[in-house]
Amino acid sequence: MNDKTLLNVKSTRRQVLGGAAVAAGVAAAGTFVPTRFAIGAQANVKIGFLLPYSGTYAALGHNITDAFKMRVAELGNKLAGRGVEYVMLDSEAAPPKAKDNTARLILKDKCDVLVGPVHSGVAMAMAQVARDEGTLTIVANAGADNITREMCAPNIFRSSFSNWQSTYPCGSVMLKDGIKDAVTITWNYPAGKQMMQGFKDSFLPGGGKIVKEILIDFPSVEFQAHLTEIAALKPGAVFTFFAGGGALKFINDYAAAGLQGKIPLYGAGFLTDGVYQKAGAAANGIKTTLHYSDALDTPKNRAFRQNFESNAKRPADVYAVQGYDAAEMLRVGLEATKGDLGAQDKVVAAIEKATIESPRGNFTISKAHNPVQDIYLREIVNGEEKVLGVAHKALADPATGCKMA
Amino acid sequence: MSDVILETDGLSRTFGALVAVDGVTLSFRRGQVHAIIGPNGAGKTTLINLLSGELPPSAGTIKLRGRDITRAKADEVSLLGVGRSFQKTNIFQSFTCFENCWLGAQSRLPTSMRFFRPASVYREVEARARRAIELCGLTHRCDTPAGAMSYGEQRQLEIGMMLATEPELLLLDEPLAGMGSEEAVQVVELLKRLAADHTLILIEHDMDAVFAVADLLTVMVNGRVLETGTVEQIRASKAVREAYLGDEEGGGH
Amino acid sequence: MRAGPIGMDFSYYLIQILNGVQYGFLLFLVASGLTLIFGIMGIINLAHGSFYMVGAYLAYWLTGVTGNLFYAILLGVPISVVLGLLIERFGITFLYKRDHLYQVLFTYGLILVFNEMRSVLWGNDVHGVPVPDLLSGAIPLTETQSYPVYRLFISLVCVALAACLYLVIQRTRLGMTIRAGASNREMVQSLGIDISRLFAVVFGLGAALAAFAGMIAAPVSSVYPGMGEHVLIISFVVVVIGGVGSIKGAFIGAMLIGLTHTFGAVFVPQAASMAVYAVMALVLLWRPQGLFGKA
Amino acid sequence: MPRTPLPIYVLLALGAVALAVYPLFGDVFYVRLVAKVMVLAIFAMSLDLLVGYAGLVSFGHAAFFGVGAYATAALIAKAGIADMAIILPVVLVAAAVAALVIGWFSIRTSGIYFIMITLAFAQMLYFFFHDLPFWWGADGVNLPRRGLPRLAFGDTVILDLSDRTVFYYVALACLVLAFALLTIILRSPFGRVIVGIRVNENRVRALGYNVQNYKLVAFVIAGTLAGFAGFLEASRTAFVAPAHLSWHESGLVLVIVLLGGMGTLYGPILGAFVLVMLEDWVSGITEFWLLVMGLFVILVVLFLPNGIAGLVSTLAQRLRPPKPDVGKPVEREVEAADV
Repeated sequence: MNDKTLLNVKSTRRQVLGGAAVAAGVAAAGTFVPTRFAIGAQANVKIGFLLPYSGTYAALGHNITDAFKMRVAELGNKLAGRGVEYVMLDSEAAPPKAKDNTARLILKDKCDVLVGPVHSGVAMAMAQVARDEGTLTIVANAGADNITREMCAPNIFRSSFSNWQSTYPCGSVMLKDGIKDAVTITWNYPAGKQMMQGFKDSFLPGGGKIVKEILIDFPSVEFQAHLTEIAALKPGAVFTFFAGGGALKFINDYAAAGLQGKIPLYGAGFLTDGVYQKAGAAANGIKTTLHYSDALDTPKNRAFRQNFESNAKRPADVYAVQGYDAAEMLRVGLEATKGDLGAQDKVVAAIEKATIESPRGNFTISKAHNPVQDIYLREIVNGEEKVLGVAHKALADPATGCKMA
Repeated sequence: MSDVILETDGLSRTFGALVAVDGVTLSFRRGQVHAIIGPNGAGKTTLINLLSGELPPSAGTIKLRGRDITRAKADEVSLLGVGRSFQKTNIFQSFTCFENCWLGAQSRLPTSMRFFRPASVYREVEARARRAIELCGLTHRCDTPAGAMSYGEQRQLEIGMMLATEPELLLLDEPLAGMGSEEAVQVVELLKRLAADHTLILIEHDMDAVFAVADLLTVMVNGRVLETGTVEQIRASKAVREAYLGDEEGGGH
Repeated sequence: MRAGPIGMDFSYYLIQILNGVQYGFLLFLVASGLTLIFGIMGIINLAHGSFYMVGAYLAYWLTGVTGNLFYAILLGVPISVVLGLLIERFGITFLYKRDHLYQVLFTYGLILVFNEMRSVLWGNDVHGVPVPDLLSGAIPLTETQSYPVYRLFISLVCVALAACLYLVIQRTRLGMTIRAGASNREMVQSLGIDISRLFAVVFGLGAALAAFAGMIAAPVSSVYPGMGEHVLIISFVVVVIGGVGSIKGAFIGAMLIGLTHTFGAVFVPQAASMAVYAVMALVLLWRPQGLFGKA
Repeated sequence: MPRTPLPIYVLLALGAVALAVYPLFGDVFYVRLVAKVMVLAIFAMSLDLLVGYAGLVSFGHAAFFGVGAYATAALIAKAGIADMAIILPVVLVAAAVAALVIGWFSIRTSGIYFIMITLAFAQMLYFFFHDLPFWWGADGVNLPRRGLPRLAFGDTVILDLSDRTVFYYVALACLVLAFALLTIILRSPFGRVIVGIRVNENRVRALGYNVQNYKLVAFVIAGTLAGFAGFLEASRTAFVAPAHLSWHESGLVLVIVLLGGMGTLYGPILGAFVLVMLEDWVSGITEFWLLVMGLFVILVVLFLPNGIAGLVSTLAQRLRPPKPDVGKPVEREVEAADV
């Protein structure tokens, strides 16, 4: 374990370079204690993050990491009495590197627990290695349905959502709003298609009609031609999923093309999360569904947001919540065995039974290890996000194909 | 007199607005040494490049042994038995002398698309390469990297490489360029030897050498053929004297 | 499901053509610099797309500082030119006599450095740049269809720039040198023209054009990591189609690709990205050196 | 003609032996990493045949790597075929056909044009696998471990690539075989011609060789070998994604060739080794791995144009009595542009 020194340098340097002051004490306390032997319950728990720290998704990776560390810091920098140590590996959101990176965290860095990726492609590759090696893994964002469906495994949990889950309630919402036909538009990649499937699963059986399904090359953001087409088709509404830069551009283009206010825009929550603040007036009137809202007015959420912002000097978001809850899930599991990860089946059983108290509201874990959670309906009103209510109470992913479900 | 091996009809080549070769009609007879002379920029090298297929002509035709080769590429022309040497030494510097000639000799295999047998098992190629080296007088330099040989030797190798392809017709672009007088003598001797069983088309500035080896001379000026004739005829031509030789002789020849 | 855009009306096609042309104009700004740098300097510059990205991020940053995109452009273009000149002086200079392989790898290394510096300076977030108020409207064409004023503005500015470029290249002394350089590099060198100054001017001009394209496109494309590489590769295709060193070729290639991309996205959405390359392959079948390349 | 000196062969043989015994005592993680290096080395060697020997700077070589990987994945995941006796021929033919078509377009050009066209065609294939629904889209596909290629004789499984140790030794054997194959090809008449083409294309043409045909064949050989490397990569990670064909991958393998030293077959092996180890080391220290990589590439271009192999031979020459200059492999001899 002579790479110990490297890891220390890394952790501290990341704190400085990333400007992430969250739980700096944790990192120091956690990493400067030499842990020559990671055997038994006395040594530190070594947690490996495989998250994007560079490129388009870097902000997500940092929020998940910092919120995770924040939760551990709240617990006195210990999980079930054991110290905590972190290894952070940049996934570069590059699926081909995911298997080698996962192997590195497990085999070289000897991590006890993996906290998983943002990118679905990375997640699938990571889940396969984690399943082979049997390492406890918590997926803290990637929503690929398969992870808790056909690829589900006892040692793999998700603290976030499944793609299907985040859009399924929206179909009913639109029908209730009196919309009879819609155009769907998203990127031509698995996440996009899964999001659309969730929407269709409720919109079509309820009598809705889909006028046209538009798929755009990922990650192209040239929407203009398609918006022109939508304007000509004049559907009752547009349902969409984009995230990050694509979402911002879509919202702006939608308004610039004169469609805002004429054809209502619905979408998965990622369309506006972290985006509406930058989009300004162009985002007004957009309705989305998601398992969280920045505007949730609960004591738990208020405290969480305040705490995160004072630590990280930037506002919390849904990704931070998912990182925070990943730490909470790990705490529940570890406390059941007094910190002994060797008894993995007991750890798993404890997490399966738990009710996680989350800033998003309490949720439980399904047999397939995906959260069973409330999905909120949100709307952007005058540049602010408003929670209109719960679109679907305690929604569980169908977990099709999972042998554990 | 022998029959015609190569002939051109109205051969022209332009580069943008510049007419480098302008309506050249010539015929070259088998077994002869036919020198092409003219001042710099007369279009001699371009003419050689057209004949060897290096450049496509803008107009006119080229016939080799009566067959039209106007559109033939350099490699096709070479396979028809036309070798060429370059004015600027154009050998493989990092190869040995032998390897340079080998590559020339190997081109006469039915195909070089052979992947698994080492090149060295092809005895006939080796024999051909050695013959060429001997002919150009470089046997003692066989295994020297070409880049390490003297300039004169490199010029000889330039010709040797061409000989390794066993051509019938040789296009020689200033074989004496940049040589000292002793080296030049050697190459002139080589040219004389080659003239015995090859047809030579020769561009050369060294008039002594040209007069020593050439059977027939063509004078080119500004891309055009001014006159063609024997050494005596050209020496006697008034037009040539005015356009070209006059200067040279006035210059102390 | 209604089948695609069949039966759409005239205004629909008009808008789609405008969309394609506007995209083409942006590509032209990037590709013209690229083709000039190829043609005159003999340099293959993979980092050219990075100037586009830098331009966009400068637009974002300076718009935030000055409050207006126009001021951002006024300040940003000189910054990009200086950056371009620095890179030419302290980087590209070493590559003039080197094989293309080294140029490719050197500028590939530059891309990585640019990306990481961008990450350090501006982070990895995606940012929007507001359209200037003056140009924020849309021109209504039918009940639901309209065309954003700002996109029209982009096209007009690009037309003006293309015209300027044409006049400079056809009518001025500098332009004459550039034309001569593009058709025969050795000749220019032998004519006693200060070649290192010419190279610097060309590289600076290329950098300025690409950065300007990034700036003016920022409000419609938003600003995101990796935006330069996408534009770079498409611009390569434009240059290949037009022929290395030909501004005219770059223009026609850019329009062709802009329209192909737009209509491809509408008619064959599954193969829109491939359509662009298919067009390139077809052009190469017909003319291996590109439309206006030297044979 | 550049020749590999005997001591190098001795060192290479020792290296192969060292690789063969490494799994017996090596750390599991590094054994995995070495397997990755070997696959990458085969891939880089195939590119070196183009760049270092035939003088064709391809910036789209990852396309064939990806075609090989996708052909493997399609047979396994779509058709449920795990038999190497079927997978391998399909992979090789698919990669060869792709190389033939792309080569046919690209070979007709040279220089900057060639670079851009190979890049553009690789991008086209990237989108082919990325956009068409048949190919699993942007996230790629995970292959079932149990479905990975194996070679069976009747009911007896001889080689099962899902076994890490078996894979390691198969990759090692393939590396040695690829090295031997390319060495043989370079010594053949064909090899002599393509080496000549790199040094001086016009002269080779003037000697009577149809240069285009030789280039095309070299392109196809290199593409096929790259496809084979793609097959190994798909078997190694049980994962295939469009990113395998991305232009960053093409850039990376070009960096490996240059770093190791082009025009030598052992150069790419060294390059792959150094780059992978460097990444492993640097990404443990800082998250700015790509910045380090970028600066590293720039420095190599400026100060190590002949790569590690070039450095080694320079050092060797200093130790030995001075020999006549054999000409730099970097520069091309330029044809006089006479009129």
